[in-house]
Amino acid sequence: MSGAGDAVPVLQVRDLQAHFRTHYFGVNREVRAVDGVTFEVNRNEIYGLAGESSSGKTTLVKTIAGLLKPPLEMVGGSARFSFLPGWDAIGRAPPEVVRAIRWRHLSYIMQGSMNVLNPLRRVRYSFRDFAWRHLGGSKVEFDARVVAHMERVKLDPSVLDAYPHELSGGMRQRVTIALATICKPDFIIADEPTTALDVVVQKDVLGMIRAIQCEMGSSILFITHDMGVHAALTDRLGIMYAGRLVEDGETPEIFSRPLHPYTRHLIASLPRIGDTEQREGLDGTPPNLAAPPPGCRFHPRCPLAMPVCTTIVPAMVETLPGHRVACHAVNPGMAT
Amino acid sequence: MTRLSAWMLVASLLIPTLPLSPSSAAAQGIPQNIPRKELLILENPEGTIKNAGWFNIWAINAGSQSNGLQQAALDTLWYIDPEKGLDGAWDNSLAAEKPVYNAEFTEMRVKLRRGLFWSDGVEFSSADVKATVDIQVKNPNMRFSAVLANNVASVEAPDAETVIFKLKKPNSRFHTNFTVRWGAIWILPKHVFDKVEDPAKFDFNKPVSLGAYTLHSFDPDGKWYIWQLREDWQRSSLGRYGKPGPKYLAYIDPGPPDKRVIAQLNHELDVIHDIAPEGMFTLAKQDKGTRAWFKGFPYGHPDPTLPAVIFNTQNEHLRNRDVRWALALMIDIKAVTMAAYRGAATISAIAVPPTGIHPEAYHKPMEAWLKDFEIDTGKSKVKPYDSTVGKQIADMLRPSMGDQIPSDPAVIANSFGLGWWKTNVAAAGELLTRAGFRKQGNQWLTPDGKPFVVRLMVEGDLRPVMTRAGTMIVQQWKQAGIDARIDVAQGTLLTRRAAGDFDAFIGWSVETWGGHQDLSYFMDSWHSQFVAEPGKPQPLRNWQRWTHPELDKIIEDIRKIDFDDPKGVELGRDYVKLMTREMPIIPLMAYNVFTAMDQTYWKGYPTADDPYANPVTNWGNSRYMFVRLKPAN
Amino acid sequence: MSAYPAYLAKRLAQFAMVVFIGVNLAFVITHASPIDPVEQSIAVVTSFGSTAPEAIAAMRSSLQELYGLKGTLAEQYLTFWSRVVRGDFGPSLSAFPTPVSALIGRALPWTAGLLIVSTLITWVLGNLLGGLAGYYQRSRTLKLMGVVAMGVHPIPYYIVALLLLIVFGFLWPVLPITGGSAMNLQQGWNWAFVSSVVLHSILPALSLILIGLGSWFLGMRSLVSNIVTEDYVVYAETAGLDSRRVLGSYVMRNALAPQVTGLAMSLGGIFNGAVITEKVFGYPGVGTLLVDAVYAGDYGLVLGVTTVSIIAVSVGVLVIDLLYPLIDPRVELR
Amino acid sequence: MLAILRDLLRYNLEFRIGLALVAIVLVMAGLSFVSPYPAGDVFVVPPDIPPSITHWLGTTSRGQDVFWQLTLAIRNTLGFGIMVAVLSRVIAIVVGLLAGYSGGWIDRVLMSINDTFIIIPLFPILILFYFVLRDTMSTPLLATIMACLGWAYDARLIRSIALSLKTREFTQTSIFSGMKTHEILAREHLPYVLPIVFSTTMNNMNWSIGIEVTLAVLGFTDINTPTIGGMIYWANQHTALVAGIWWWIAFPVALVAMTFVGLFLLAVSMNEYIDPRSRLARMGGGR
Repeated sequence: MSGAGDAVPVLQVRDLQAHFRTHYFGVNREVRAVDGVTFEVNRNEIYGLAGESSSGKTTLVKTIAGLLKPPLEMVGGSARFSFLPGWDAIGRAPPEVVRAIRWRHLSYIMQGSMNVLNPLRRVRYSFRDFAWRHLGGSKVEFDARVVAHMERVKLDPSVLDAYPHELSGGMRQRVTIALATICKPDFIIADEPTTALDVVVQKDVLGMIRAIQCEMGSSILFITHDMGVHAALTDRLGIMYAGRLVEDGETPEIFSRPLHPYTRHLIASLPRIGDTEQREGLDGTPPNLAAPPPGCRFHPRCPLAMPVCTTIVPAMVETLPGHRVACHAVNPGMAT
Repeated sequence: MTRLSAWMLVASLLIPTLPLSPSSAAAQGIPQNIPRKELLILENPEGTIKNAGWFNIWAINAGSQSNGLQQAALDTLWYIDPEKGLDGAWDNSLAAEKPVYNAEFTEMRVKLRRGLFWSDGVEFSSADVKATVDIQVKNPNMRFSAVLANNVASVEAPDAETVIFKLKKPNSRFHTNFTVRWGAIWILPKHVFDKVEDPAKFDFNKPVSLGAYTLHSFDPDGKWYIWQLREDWQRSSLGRYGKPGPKYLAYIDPGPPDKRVIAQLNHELDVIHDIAPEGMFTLAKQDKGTRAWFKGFPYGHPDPTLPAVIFNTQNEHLRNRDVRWALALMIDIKAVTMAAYRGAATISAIAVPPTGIHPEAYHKPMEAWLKDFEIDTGKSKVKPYDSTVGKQIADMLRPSMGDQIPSDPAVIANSFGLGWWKTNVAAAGELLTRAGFRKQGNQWLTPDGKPFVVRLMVEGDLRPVMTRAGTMIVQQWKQAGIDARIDVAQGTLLTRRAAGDFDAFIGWSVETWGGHQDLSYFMDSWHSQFVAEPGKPQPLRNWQRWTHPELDKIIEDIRKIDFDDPKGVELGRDYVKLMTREMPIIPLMAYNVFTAMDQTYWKGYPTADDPYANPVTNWGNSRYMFVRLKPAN
Repeated sequence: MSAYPAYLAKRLAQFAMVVFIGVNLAFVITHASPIDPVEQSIAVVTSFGSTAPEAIAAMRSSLQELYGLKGTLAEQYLTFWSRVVRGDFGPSLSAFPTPVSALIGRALPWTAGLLIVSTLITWVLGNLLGGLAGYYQRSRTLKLMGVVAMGVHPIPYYIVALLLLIVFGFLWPVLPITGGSAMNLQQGWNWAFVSSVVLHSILPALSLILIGLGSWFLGMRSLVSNIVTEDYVVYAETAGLDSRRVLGSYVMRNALAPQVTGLAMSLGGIFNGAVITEKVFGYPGVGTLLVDAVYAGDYGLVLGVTTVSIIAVSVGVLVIDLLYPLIDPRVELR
Repeated sequence: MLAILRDLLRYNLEFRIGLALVAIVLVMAGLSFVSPYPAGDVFVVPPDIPPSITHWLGTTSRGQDVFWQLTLAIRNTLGFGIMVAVLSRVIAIVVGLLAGYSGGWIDRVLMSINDTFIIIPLFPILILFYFVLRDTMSTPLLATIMACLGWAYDARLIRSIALSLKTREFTQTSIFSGMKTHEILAREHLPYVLPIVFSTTMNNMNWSIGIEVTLAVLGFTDINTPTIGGMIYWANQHTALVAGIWWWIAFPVALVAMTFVGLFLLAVSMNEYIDPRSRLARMGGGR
């Protein structure tokens, strides 16, 4: 199952930086939403990205997918896809090249999926808009293909003629998954696809994502703040804090041997059956990215904080095979 | 995107101008499909006619009259021109000669012309005249029913060319009902109306014409009417004077004054009925082809009509002569003529228009009497008349208008008038005090202690010049301590005037023939027998609702003498003296109408140099213009 | 779609409400009037001569009935309604004896034509340009148009019409400045007449368009700049849809729904503008009719035009409301 | 509120332009108090003089100085606009808060009436009023009538704010603490509503001034009181345009256009500041 051994990763992210730049009411603001992130996603694997809200997960995947709009800007680094040779980021490739790739090779299941379908467009037309140009064929052939695909995600074809507001939340989410997978893309970015769903539906949808991924051999970059979901679904896992990746590795490895204090906190806060004692909380709030704390950004909240943490940014170091972490306490003396 | 936006911008700019390109070169404002050289375009001062397809002029309040109907298509027994006329002011039109009364003025015998035909080929005869009377007497809701029913006992047509009117009571002026000044009782086609069940509800569309023209086409929305010269124009009464010049006449609604000026500058409107003085000055300056009645200042044609401040003499305070005189003495007429006409007016202190032959008959002979005229205010005796006011106006204008202003006293008297009342606020105060008013601060209070309010009603932009005169007078009254207000009534002026719903208004109740010294035209209706009670509608003309035993006597005396009897002038002067003493209206000036005539396509318009007719387009007389007009090239 | 009947009922109720309040307003205003329309009318008629007392008495009685001034207030009220329902406002006094309804019937097509065409052009053009401006926020041309729209939009109809009149009638006289068509043309579906009508309607339409354009432009621009941040738009962009398709089917299409509601809401205001514009350009529509009726003191005509225009505008709103589900299927959300 | 104004002044170009325009207009209006000529009088100066040193904006054909006439006209016109705005604001706030807060059938009835007033073409109704009232139609009366007709848009806006306020916690607290409805509305909700009221005031003034100008030009108002519309009315009476007295029309039109654009820009910029959605959009979408 694990694709760690494949020669070429589908996605290689190197030192990626993306900033909000605003100029409003005379004040210049620069928010370093993504600040030097490096990781890889391999073929046929689900890479999970975890972290609190506003930790920059969404900005990161938007940057990777080349979806930034002013005032968000990609400032530095690269994010290479194997299916887009010759360009170090989608955002830097010419529009016609990008258009050819989107949905064919790279699709997206978005955060807040409830609202991603045009409320004034029947589902059928969304499929046509999104996929027809890639799949080709006559309208009848295409429609037949859509119907077949709908059945795969356990949706009645009549849904095609419905408006989004006539569907339940779970059905809508399934429609978006069907939409994202109909072209059998190489890479799917799934940003909190199950967050708004209730637990039973969530489980159902997660199972479906896994099944389709297996069937198509795609890679998925899966984002959620829910560590439970990561544990159940992902192959490898990256932990983000305040715009930086602080740890990544194979999911079971992370869960069994979390190295970064923040990761430990995230895992520790997972409820477990038979819990009796009160979980220990984390003081403070995530930092303001317009004026982040110097050094390790986690230090104001870190139980292990040392003087060095307040001045020097810790480097991401492969501490164990396939398991990287950025922490002075774990890797003394390593700085970027 | 830049390309797209540029394209959008160009498109958005082009879309509105798209239909412009094919026809922008063509003239917009003239009737299509008619050679301009054969067409005379005149203003219909009634504007847009709401019930355009109604031509039954004998029904009450119906349709347009100044759309060419009464100028080009209708005819009646006689015409009196306000000016000299083609062949004298008096013109026998359908009648072959002047009316012949019996000695008691209870019977009028009319001899008609023969060989005149309606446009549908039926010959005009005495039966038509008889039908005109009979039908209207029978249908009391028709326009001239009341006057005919009051006067006519019976009408007989012993033969095709004779009509005999038997009158209910002596009336030496009965023929004036069939004599066109502005309009008159028009003769209707018996053979058409005989077939009509209810003549008051008949639209007479398309009209059968007795004039030289017949209806060619008209706008159902009422903006234009086009008349075409009859093939058999010789069989109309106008035929006596030769072939009319224009083959087509268009009576159009050219819009408000500035649009009229623009239209004439574009040579799309040959005759403007009337514009504000400023518009006239502009035309004179910018269009070499434009000609007005006078070649230069003051341009306008003086209608035989007397704009005045007309009091409602049934008003509690205004019934008092002293109050009316006080208000008159507060007026500075020089400022009023400046405000109204920019000085281009002919003032008149007496209640007769200073136009036509009237100055010779009334103004000049009465000058001596006016100079001696005295008012006793109770505290002092004043001689209010200032015979130099006309000259003062000319002197006042000379610095700015230069040579246009005459310096010959005789010419000044003709164009600016003679004298007027000297402003005398002190005497006015004494008169008001005698009437029981008192002054508190600068505010006059009525005898019952309330501020003395006088609302002066004007028509607004329907008659700009009168509105301007009214505003000036209100300002002067205000400065003298009267709580005066201007009251813009627009079109409701007519109804409010009739209903007596006003304190005072600017308008006229004195209208004369101009070309004839007789005053009965307006004065007959001033008899106390016609005055309505307060709140009830007042019949025509005595809008001031004023009665006086002396006036009734004058009127009754006039009824007993012949139209041309020189004694009429004597009675007229008695009337002037009475009016001056009583001041039920404050006479202001002649109604100068700025009729602008464009000579680009037509020449031969009536002017002060060749005063054969009144050029004003809504008068029935202006038909005489058609036979004198010749193509300019 | 199951919500449609409920929606329909709601809209019809609103329509009835508008007509009810409007007609009541007309009734109350005219009955609170210090002038007596009957005496005013009689004055008009008799000022031309006829003073036969029996005739006046008969006329007074029939006019009282005509104006619903007979009987108790309740009876008058019912009479008034029955006249409104029959569309019978009696004869016009200034165009006696033509019925008011005939005059309105003649003027209404002019106004309706001018209004419908210019409103459609305004709405489509304003929304198109505003949509583009909201979507392509960096375009200088569109930014400039925004500034122009902001400058022109708040100026009242009269001023804009007057300026157009000065420019195209006086400084650069290329367009007809008065009337509805050239003179001496047969009214009908022939090229000469129709093209003349179009030509004559340019200036009145242009003044309506210039002002209206601004509000649709600004409205659409702000709607679109909000909609582009909506998930479904971002998602469609993410999917690599052609930007024209995104703009058309996702952004503009979705911004249309509130703009259609806006159109319904602003019909009354647009009608106000038409009244003024018609008067300035001497256009033979109900606006000119109304103002002329006031000048002429024609009671029945003023009342008739007011009532009919209230009903006509409400019908326009109702039509838009009934078409609205075609644009937005989520009627129950409204 | 002052801080908002300061921020707007410092950072918002539209607000600055709007404020400058309105300031010019206000200064003009203020100057009317020191006018050397009596306000309503005609022929106090030589007529038809083009703009010059002695008469900055020329004189009219009625012998009035255009500049001083204009100061009074704009004062009366603004005064009229403010009168209508204040009166209609009172109605709009009462109706809006009441409907939003009460909900249920009160809300439905009020909003139904409200929508009616939005839909009904008001101009013919105003003309009907003029027609029956004629010269008894004074400026305050006209202002009152227009206020009674022109509150609907804003009442709807205020209602939507009140609706959202109603669900907030502090409202519930107030209810539990035993405050009466009118107290809650006046003390708790009004402060939230006031900023939006302020910005709609500008638009309402534009609307009422526009109608006043139009009515005046048609001769449907008291022509004794000099207003912008009244000036144009008199200029039309003297065919000023074709007579070349362009300054008689151009300056009133320019000044009233300045007023409109100024008030509109103020409204737009205030609105933008108040509306969190557009503010957010400027700050960067929030995501």
